[in-house]
Amino acid sequence: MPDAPKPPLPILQLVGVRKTFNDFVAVDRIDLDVLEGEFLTIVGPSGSGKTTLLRMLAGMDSPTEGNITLRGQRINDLPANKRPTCLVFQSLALFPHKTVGENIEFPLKVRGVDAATRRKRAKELIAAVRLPESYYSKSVTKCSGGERQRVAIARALAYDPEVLFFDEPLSAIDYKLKKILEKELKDIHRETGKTFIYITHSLEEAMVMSDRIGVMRAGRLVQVGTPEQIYSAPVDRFVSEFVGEVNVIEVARRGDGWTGVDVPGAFRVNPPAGADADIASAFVVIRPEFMRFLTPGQTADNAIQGQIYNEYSLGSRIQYQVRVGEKVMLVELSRANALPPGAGSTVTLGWDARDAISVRA
Amino acid sequence: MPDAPKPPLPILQLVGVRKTFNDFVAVDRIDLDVLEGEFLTIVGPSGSGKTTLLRMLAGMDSPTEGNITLRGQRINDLPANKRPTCLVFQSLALFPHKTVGENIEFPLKVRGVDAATRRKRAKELIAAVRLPESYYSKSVTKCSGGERQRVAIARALAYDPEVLFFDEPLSAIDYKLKKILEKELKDIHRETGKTFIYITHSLEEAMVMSDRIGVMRAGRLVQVGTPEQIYSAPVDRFVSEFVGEVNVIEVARRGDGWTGVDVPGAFRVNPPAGADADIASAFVVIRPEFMRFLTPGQTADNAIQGQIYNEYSLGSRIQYQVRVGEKVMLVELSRANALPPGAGSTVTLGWDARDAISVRA
Amino acid sequence: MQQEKKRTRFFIAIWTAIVVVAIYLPIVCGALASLSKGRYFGFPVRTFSFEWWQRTVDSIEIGMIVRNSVAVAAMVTVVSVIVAFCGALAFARYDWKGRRLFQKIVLLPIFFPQPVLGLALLLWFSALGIQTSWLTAAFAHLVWIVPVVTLVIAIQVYGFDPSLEEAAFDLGCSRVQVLREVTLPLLWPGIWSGALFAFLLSWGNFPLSLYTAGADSTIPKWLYAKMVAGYTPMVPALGTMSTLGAAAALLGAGLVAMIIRRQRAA
Amino acid sequence: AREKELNILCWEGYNSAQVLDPFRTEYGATVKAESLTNDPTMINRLRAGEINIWDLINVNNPWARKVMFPEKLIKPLPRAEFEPYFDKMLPMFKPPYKWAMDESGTELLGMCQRFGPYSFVVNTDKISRDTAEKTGWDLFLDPALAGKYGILESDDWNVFNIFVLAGIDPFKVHDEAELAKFSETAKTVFKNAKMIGDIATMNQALVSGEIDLHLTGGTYSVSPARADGYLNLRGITPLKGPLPGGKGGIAWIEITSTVNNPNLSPLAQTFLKYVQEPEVAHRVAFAEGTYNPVAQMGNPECFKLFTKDELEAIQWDSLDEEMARSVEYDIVPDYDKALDLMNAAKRLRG
Amino acid sequence: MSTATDGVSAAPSRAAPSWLDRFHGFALTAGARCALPVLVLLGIGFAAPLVAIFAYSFATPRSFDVFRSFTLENYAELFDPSNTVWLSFLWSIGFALATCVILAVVAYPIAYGLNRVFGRFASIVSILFVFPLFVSENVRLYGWVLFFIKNGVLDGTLKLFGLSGPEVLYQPPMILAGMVYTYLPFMLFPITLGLALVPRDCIDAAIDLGASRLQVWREIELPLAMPGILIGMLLTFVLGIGAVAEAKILGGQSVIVISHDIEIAFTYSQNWPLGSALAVLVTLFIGVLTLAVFSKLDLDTLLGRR
Ligand SMILES: Nc1ncnc2c1ncn2[C@@H]1O[C@H](COP(=O)(O)OP(=O)(O)OP(=O)(O)O)[C@@H](O)[C@H]1O
Ligand SMILES: Nc1ncnc2c1ncn2[C@@H]1O[C@H](COP(=O)(O)OP(=O)(O)OP(=O)(O)O)[C@@H](O)[C@H]1O
Ligand SMILES: NCCCCNCCCN
Ligand SMILES: [Mg+2]
Ligand SMILES: [Mg+2]
Repeated sequence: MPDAPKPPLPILQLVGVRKTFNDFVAVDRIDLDVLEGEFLTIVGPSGSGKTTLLRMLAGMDSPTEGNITLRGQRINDLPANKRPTCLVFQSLALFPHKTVGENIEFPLKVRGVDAATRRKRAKELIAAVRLPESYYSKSVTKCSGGERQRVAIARALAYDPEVLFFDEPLSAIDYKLKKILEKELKDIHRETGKTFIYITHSLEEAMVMSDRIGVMRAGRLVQVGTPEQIYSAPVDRFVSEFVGEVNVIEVARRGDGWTGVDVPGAFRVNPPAGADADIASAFVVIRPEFMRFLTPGQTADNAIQGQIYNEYSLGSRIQYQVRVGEKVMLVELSRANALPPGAGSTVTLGWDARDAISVRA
Repeated sequence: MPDAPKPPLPILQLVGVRKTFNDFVAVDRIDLDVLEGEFLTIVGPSGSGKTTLLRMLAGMDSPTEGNITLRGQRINDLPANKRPTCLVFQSLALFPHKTVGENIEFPLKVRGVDAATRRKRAKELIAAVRLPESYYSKSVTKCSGGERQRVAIARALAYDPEVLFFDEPLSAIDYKLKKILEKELKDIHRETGKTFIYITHSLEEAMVMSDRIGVMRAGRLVQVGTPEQIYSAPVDRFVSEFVGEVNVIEVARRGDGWTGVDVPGAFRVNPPAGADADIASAFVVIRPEFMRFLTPGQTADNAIQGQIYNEYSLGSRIQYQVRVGEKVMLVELSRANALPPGAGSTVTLGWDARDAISVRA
Repeated sequence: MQQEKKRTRFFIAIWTAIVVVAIYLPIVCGALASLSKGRYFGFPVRTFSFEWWQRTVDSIEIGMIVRNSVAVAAMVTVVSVIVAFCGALAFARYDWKGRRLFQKIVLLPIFFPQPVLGLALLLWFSALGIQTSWLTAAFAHLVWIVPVVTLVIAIQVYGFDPSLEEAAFDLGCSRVQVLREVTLPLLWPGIWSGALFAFLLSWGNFPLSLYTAGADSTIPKWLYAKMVAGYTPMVPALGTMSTLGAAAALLGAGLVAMIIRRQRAA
Repeated sequence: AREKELNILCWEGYNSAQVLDPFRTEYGATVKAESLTNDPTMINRLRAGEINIWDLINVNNPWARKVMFPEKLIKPLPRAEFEPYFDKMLPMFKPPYKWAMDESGTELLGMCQRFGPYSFVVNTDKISRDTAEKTGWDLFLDPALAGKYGILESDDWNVFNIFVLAGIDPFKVHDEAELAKFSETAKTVFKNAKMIGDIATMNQALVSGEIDLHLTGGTYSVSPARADGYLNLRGITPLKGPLPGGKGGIAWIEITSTVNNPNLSPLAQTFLKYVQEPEVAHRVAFAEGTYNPVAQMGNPECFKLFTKDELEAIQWDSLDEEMARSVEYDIVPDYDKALDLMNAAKRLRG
Repeated sequence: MSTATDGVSAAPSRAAPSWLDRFHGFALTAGARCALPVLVLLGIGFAAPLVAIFAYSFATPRSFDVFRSFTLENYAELFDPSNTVWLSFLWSIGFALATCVILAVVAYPIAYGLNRVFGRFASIVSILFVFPLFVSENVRLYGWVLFFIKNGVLDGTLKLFGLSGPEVLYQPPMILAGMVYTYLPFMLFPITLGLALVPRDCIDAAIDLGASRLQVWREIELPLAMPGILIGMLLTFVLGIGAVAEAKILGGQSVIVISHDIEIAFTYSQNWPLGSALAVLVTLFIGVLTLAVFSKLDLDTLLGRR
């Protein structure tokens, strides 16, 4: 099949990579293939080891165990300045004593490129990241957050690395600008065709930009997949909760069916994919947008009684908090389907088994 | 009509409040009535004067001009420690050398309340903000971000103010925790019945919590209204754009109809509310979720040709970036209505005049 | 509130002004004595004269001790800046095992009475059979100036973002290039103020020089010797000159810093 | 390699520009001089190892002969070369001069230059010279003068003076009772002193009127003030006292010796000759700080360089009689004990 | 593909040490290496002399037999009940204590001003306070004598008005004043640093929560600035213990302080071993105190975040 599209080769391969600080395990036996040209995002809560992982990939730390290979070459101990990779720091790490131009030219300067060539390349890159040409001689300390962001990316591109790493570069930027920069970054990825590995703890960022997302938790990579997979088929409760606000109920097998553990009732549940047939309990994850209020006469696979106790507008959608026993469940409706005002009233919540995801307990 | 519900009285009234630092106008002639018991949120970009406004209300700065009255009493120069108001700082400003209990008891201690009463009250408040009782003697420096948050609120409540101010208290907290705390704050508001004035630059936060939202820009309060009003009837382009990602096109009157200025075509536009009949140009704001792709045969009030050039998953929704001439327009569809894969294809975008908002140019 | 605040500010400003005046009062008195013709001071000064200044300037002896002072201070400056630069990195930049302990050890000499330190050094030199001279005095100065300069530079280092070094390294720099392109330029202000402190503290030091300079004299040591026996108004004259010299150095450094900042800003 | 170097450990004066600068110019030499204000410290520094540093040491009379030479801290001078200088000195220095020779009387240990009586200084406007000389040391025990006198900081010399004040000869071994008396006297004298300080402080205080008299000074300490016109201030030698022969004063004579430096500078002897020159001797007499009579005033060449004012400053008029009323300074055998007692007494001041 | 990787090496592999290993070795101990020059300097310039003085304190009195004789005589003499050296100790401690207390009061408002009042003039004001550090203290103290002495600047001026100056020189209070004067910068800068550590927000929050100015000061400002105040107190106390010039120049030796006693031992008394024993006692006293205070401080927070 000479014409079938070849699967892209892994450019970076991690096998059993582990990093400990004294006794503390920061990164725990990670296996991962990073494909040539992909945009891979690593998400995970604070302290889950994302930065530590990236620093090993960039060459600023060595793994305690395991191997990192770049195109098949073991690079565990290759120092950062010898790797064809470049990291954009969360702090950006722009050199405050240099101008925008000098910052961008920096990697060329240390490589001994002559001034004219450097200047030419810097101007190209300034244009590429959509900064005005006049910024060439502006001090970086006088640039705004978004501009600094772009300078940092231009500088990384000037190094012309094969892989670019980003450590939460947008976390300090305000919402609106963040949206713009996210899209620009994606464009730059597309235009340069380089491999991007991006860290964030914002799932929204990850969803918008990535080809694949890896979810980390306590040093482990718990799931890697396309945004779609992560969203629709989380492997466990942690991933499902991390991916957004969700309703999770615990169910236990009772004969043929399932009973709620933390809410009363019997439920129709599709058992977790790939689980043993005789699994005894599971978490059922239902996204708020798949929940609905049942009016008398309407039916759903599952129904449960509750009391609306709060109602929020989320722009085009409206979110309801519904108290079911001790638990609070979320229902998200589009503005068009909004309930008439009357919070506090008793309602019936319903959802279909196919809209729920069940994961191992 | 003795039984008709009385409109709540303004507890705080601002008339022409202005604050300058040397020549710089930080807050510019603000008029505002804050109603008893409401949850008012002030949003606005960085540097728009939100903090300055709050500091004047809390008594940490005096206005340069104008009057602030509390229940009809002029309080311009009443110092902070004499006002029945309390501010929760962005930094939280917990006293690092005191325990959780001592922090919460602080306002009681300075008021000379005896130790036993203080302790009792502190424990009640610790319970109210859902911290374990054992935290009473824990050092605040050992608390996590979310816990510290709660301690700060409990401390403010211990002061038993009539009005509570919050200056971006959640901005430094990660997404998931933020969601939880937002809701808790709203609960506390409901339970205590106090007046809350809340500052943020996250619109989502504002939408979720507020009874009313005020939007600030460059020291001025450009719009005050319910979340619904701000969302559906922004007074200008700034507010509309601040409220989320939107499509804005500029149109100019041509005889009876309107023509696009930055995109080609003639459009059906409802003129801005309350505008002169002979207004010559306007901005039309269309939210991405009100845009749709028209298949051959489908119609809409307005239609325009473009090329899909990017596609993002936003969880339950999918966002498309469509290039129309120089402009990029956004279309947001629910996952169920998603287009079949095939980005890059030429599409027709459509929207109805009633779904668009027009604002003065 | 405003009223009370203003009163506090006023009190603080006045208090500070009083203390500043008190600080400079004796220095001015010294200058007055150096300008009076009479050997014994009386106020109001009966006759002013530059005679003592003239004699001070002309003296070979004083030329020698000024040269000694400059030599000691220059040497102390150079060595202490280099040593303290490294020390400051260990103090504030790197996270290493012994750091906490190191920080405390570095501070100890600052918290030590200098006359006792000077004597201890004298005993030590004599036990080693080392002849004391301006070189040993410079060494003695180093013992307490290096910690001070370490502290001065460390404060700058605390504000230094280590990710800048990592970024440079990541962008292909060698260790040396990182130092030259990033670390040094960013720490210059701290290094300069460290150098200034080193020079001036050495310039004004008496207790260490007294015990460790041997046959060589420095300005403060000479001043003391003459004050104790052999007082003439050359003592306050040289004292005033030395003070003016220090002020000029400080002012010069300030000007240079300002010009550099202006140029940067431009 | 020390042809151009010379290091001098000395009392104040030799380290002054007037004396050293011409020498530096003439010989192109680097001369370092450190001045100290007491003999034991200087000697102690040689003992501690500084014998390698210094070329010349200038201390008061008994030390060369009784301590430094026996301890091999100094080396003798070539007698033939240096003895002729003594011939030109004032009569009391006629060779072989006791303090310049070793105990056996064979080796010449140093050269003489400055000398003078010292006891105390008074402001004759407040206490007449006559009263002072007659009352003598008892002035300091007079309750009326408590708080009106200072004490020159010069601990070893204070020891002698306090012995004398207590009516005891300092330069002998003392018994318990004498030491007890010494201690009592020290306590009283220190307690009642207005202040203790250096020469400049004493003179400034006398000039200003802070004090009327001070202990442990003499011509040498008061001469700068006299040179400045304050002729009312005067070093006093009491007419009588407990010193051998009923004398009331003590005199000092400085001896400058070459240090037993293994690498002695050849300039050491050159310098010793240099300061004998009439011009230089005159300059030494009026070197910065204290003004003193010098042995070279015996040479008319030298004497004629002294002006009337200068002679007045050094109390030349009464020098002979004052020297006659004084015994020569010597080592106190139980100095250590006495010093401890005195220091303890000093501590009780506060 | 994965077999290829397996082939490279199994589990924790330490391949041939290369330049990179050395780099990482360097990174691991970079701190220690940087500390080395300072430590060597302090080793031979600080620790060793202290050892020397310690050794001397066991030498035969009035001898130079260091490392060659061992005796406790020097200490025995110091602790002899008839020895009044404890008086000097007491004076020194008393002066040092008083100095640090007075200085705390004098310096606090200025430090406060530097942080909160002087704004952009703060750096100029601080330079005014640093500068005297560069002038030999003898010279400055002597200036005070010229100011206070009879017919001096003060007395001379008052005489013009028919008054006369107060008699303050050569008395213990003047010594104290001189120490306060000399050590002001050593109190001022640590307190300034300490006050800079007090977050503005905490003060505002306390006021907002109803605290009066006094309450704010007692409950918030003072405890939070304590590390700086503590360092300042320690520094001035320790320097005060070592002070001698003030007692000599301004005090006219109306009091003998401990450093003066040490000096006497090394000069007039010709008793290095005894002086060393005294110095050892002072060193121990100061060392214990300093280490005790240091153990309560976190220098990173004190110096780091300003
Ligand atoms: N040099 C180090 N020494 C000791 N522990 C470390 C070190 N670096 C990181 N850690 C620990 O390793 C864990 C993972 O840290 P890491 O910085 O990789 O987290 P992260 O996922 O990047 O978190 P964040 O989102 O907050 O940046 C943390 O618990 C951290 O405290
Ligand atoms: N004390 C001050 N002196 C001078 N200018 C000030 C002062 N305080 C605030 N400003 C200026 O006033 C403007 C408004 O500041 P403010 O802190 O109120 O903004 P903000 O809306 O709270 O911004 P952010 O969202 O970043 O907190 C800013 O430009 C700020 O620089
Ligand atoms: N107080 C002791 C006097 C000793 C004087 N000897 C020094 C001579 C000064 N020229
Ligand atoms: Mg991280
Ligand atoms: Mg703000």
